[in-house]
Amino acid sequence: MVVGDIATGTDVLVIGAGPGGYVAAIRAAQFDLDVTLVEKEAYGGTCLNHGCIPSKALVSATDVAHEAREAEHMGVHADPAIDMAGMTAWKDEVVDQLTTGVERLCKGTGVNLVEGTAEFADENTARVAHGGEGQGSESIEFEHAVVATGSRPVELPALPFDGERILSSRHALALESVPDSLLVVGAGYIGMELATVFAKAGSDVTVVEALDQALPMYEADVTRVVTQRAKSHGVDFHFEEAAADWEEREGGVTVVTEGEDSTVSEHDATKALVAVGREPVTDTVDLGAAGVETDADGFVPTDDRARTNVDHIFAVGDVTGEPMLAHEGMKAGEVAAEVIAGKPAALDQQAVPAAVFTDPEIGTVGLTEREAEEAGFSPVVGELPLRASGRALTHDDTDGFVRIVADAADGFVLGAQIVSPDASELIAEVGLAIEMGATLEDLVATVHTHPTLSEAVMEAAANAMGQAIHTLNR
Amino acid sequence: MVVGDIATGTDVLVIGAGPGGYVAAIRAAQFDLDVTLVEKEAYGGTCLNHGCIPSKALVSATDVAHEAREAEHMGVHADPAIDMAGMTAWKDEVVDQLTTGVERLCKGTGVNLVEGTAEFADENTARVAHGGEGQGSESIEFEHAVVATGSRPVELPALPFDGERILSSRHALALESVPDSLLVVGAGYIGMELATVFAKAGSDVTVVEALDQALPMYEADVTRVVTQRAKSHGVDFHFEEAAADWEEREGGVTVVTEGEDSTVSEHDATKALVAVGREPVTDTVDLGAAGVETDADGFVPTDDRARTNVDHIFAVGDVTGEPMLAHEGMKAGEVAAEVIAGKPAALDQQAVPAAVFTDPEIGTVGLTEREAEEAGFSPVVGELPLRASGRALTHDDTDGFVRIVADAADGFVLGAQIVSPDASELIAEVGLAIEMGATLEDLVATVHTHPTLSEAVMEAAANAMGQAIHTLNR
Amino acid sequence: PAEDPAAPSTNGESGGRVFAAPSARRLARELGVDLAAVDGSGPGGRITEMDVHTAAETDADGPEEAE
Ligand SMILES: Cc1cc2nc3c(=O)[nH]c(=O)nc-3n(C[C@H](O)[C@H](O)[C@H](O)COP(=O)(O)OP(=O)(O)OC[C@H]3O[C@@H](n4cnc5c(N)ncnc54)[C@H](O)[C@@H]3O)c2cc1C
Ligand SMILES: Cc1cc2nc3c(=O)[nH]c(=O)nc-3n(C[C@H](O)[C@H](O)[C@H](O)COP(=O)(O)OP(=O)(O)OC[C@H]3O[C@@H](n4cnc5c(N)ncnc54)[C@H](O)[C@@H]3O)c2cc1C
Repeated sequence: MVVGDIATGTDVLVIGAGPGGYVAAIRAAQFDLDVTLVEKEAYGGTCLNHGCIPSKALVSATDVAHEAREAEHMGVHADPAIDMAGMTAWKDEVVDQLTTGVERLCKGTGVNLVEGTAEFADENTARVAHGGEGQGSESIEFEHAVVATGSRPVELPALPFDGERILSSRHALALESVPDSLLVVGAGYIGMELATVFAKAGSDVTVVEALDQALPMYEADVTRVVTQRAKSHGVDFHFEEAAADWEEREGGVTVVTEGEDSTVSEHDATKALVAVGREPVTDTVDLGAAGVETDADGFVPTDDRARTNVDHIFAVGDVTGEPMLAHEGMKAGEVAAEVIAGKPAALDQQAVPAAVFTDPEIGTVGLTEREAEEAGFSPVVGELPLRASGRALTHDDTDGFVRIVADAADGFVLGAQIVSPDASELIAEVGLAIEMGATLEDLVATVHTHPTLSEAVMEAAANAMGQAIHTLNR
Repeated sequence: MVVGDIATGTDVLVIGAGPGGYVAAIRAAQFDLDVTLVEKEAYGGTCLNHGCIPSKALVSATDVAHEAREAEHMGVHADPAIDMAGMTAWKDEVVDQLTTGVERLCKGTGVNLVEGTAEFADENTARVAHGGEGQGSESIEFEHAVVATGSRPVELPALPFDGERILSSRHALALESVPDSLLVVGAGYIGMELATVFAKAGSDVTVVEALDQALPMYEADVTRVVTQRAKSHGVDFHFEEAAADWEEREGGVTVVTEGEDSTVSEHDATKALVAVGREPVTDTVDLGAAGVETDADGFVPTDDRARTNVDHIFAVGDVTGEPMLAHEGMKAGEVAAEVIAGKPAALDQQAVPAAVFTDPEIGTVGLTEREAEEAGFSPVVGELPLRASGRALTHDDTDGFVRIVADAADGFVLGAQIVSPDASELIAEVGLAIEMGATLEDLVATVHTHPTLSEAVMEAAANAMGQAIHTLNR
Repeated sequence: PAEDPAAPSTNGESGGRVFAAPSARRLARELGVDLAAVDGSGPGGRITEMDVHTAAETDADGPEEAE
């Protein structure tokens, strides 16, 4: 047991072992830098422990049950039952394998792992308080630091998380039984993914959203498909209602919402999940001591080298603001490490894809038609409705479309909006097309395997050129 | 009812309405050419009626049942039963929707559809015999013709198809009940896909293959994953055995095979499926009358404009030989139409992807490491094992890998071999990379959505550069 | 071997591989430019559409000087 203070030195101090932090640490260690990674809670951060991975595990598992339940017309008769404790245990195993893997990868690359909370003391020193009583603390002098402290769920003052009745996404991902009914406050991607999971698991799910549609950051025809499908799974939507209060009642909660003109509604449910956004975690790390500035919302502004206002201190991931996505954090982590190692790296990517793992999935990258216009392009758009895809028909899943946005003048691919099974995978090809400066013609000339959903990407591009085969061209 | 002979003229006569033919016809009609498409049996050809589509429908439907059956450890308890008649009826509906769609697309683009068998009379005339007695025939004069007559299963003289005991893939795709046991002769992709389907549907499946591995056109580590998985579904393999004879027995068949040193074995099964290859269909069309030559195996050789030896007669699809894949036929159909319309089109693609819809899927494009060496490159290879993919873990499906082959000198991406769920979709991105002349660095710099399987493509490329994050670099 | 579905369909006009996007390859056919004789200005010598245009103009100016 170590009591008292030890002082050590390191080339690169990384604070937080989420996707942003562990990637920065591993990449920096690949350059033979001496790297110290401090994590106060669990390797893998939010993403592996309470975010991307557990949510996708539950999406997959409830999908298996749901698809079997709905397959009578395909000649499959099943009456699946869900044992939530079993599902959660399996999900925990998946998480364990990945977090153990991250730890092993860090060690294998030579990253020094330190468990504890790191707080800046000054521009070149941090103090790490080890967890638990009497565990002591140590002082680390660093040449460079990477702040990767992530984000946490926003709490509504009127509905504070208690983990019992009022849940955050983290609580919802750890339930041991399926609540009879679930009220989801907020129809962003986290709310919608979890609404889908619990509806498929058998909860009566109600979603209340202050704005007038689900997933308001997406175009109306994109969210329409997902909203309709959610309704067909029994999800009940109440738009333009904001959660204002709650009270406990026999076996559950009543949540009070306020709508336009102060109309008040009440919603009863076994539990309520509040998923109204995420805020940066900076209170753990004393940025001020190192002179690192934050913006009005508390995020840490960075330049295209992932640098904060202090030259040798970098910040990556959710703590730097939107898009708060794991892959954005990982890319920034890579760039920070490479810049520290003196490489000519920069966050110069043209487009960061985003996916929502609802039913069907949404995958987007680059510009929408509107955004392309606003950016001064004169966009041309092509679409393939999924009902024209042979593969979608054989998947028994034909709601949705692939849309490609391109520059009318040169044909350069500018963006895509995909609503389909595996949209999160399909979007990868368009991401590469955008980064490569590919044209519609390039997408069309590339032979795509039959029968696949990826053919729809090719055909949407062909449609934009007026030469699609499997849909009439406008 | 039309009796006797009518003579009509057309700019483009397309013979056969499979993927090669209907695409050629629609694309030609888009150039305002007068197009006549003759089909003797069913719009959509082998692919839509007896190939790609029905097989993928059964793959999907049996997967739903299989996944639910194996999901106890994920907290899903189901005991699915398969009603093969129901499954076949659903599959037929899928086929109907697509073939009706093809007919509608042809009509919508202005293609003249003619039902009947077209036979060349001379270099500029074909005679179409309409099906059914007294339906008469017509004579069509053409400026250009496209031969798209496709292929049919090879019949073993010792095991002729009877549709009852000895089945072709076409018969197997139309079964109304699950055979208690099924002997599959030939472990090519059609044999392996159907072996998987019937094993998941509950048959005792045995596969005999003359060569020493399943899917012998693939590298050993690729087929190993699929063969192991098939074994775990109960499929029994006998390699280096060639089917030599059969006899009927009470409720089934006994198939006799010959191995090395003429060892003879007997395999009992309810039915036997023979899937040992496909041969060109040219006996329906009298190529000789038009002066079109075939090669020693009966295929029609074509140049990179899809032209036969006769300048104004083109051939596309399976009738032109390997790769006998629908998407190759469609691309050739497009090129034929564009060349006829005077466009600068050519079959100049660098790579044609191929997929096998087994469990897990195989997706390949471009060169293997070996082929790259043989082509004079000095290849570098990168891999990500699927067990390092978070998305694969959440899919509960971690057998397999993504491998990228690139040129060590310039980093150009040359090929990929993917064994994973949805490998058929993932391969699309690498296909685009190869066509674009993208480098490893381009793949790595493209941000890929987390968590997806497509991240494994990026990481395999990074591994080839020695900078993967989620696997140790060699 | 012959029935390998994964085998590439190689470019008809030359044995060695030319690295250029499909759009650049189509343009080369349209302008009658032989890609094998074009120096690419992209990464690793990748041929861009601009390179094809330049080659076509140089050809028109005096093919024997084209290199
Ligand atoms: C339910 C849910 C689902 C999601 N699904 C997806 C998805 O599918 N795809 C996607 O791209 N994104 C998804 N996200 C978002 C994703 O989780 C985040 O974008 C990602 O985790 C951000 O990574 P990060 O490294 O910036 O921070 P985090 O993952 O939040 O990690 C920060 C780490 O820093 C540690 N830490 C904080 N302060 C200190 C300190 N002072 N000292 C030491 N350690 C400290 C924390 O304990 C934590 O482990 C999801 C989020 C949620 C909540
Ligand atoms: C079980 C199975 C699964 C398969 N799965 C896949 C897959 O997943 N992906 C893939 O890419 N490929 C797959 N294939 C191969 C694919 O089906 C063929 O590559 C494709 O159908 C070839 O298209 P085609 O147009 O050349 O010929 P076909 O599809 O065979 O069509 C030829 C048409 O011509 C008609 N015809 C013939 N002679 C005449 C005549 N004289 N007059 C009028 N009409 C005539 C025939 O009736 C037929 O409709 C599969 C094949 C099988 C058997």
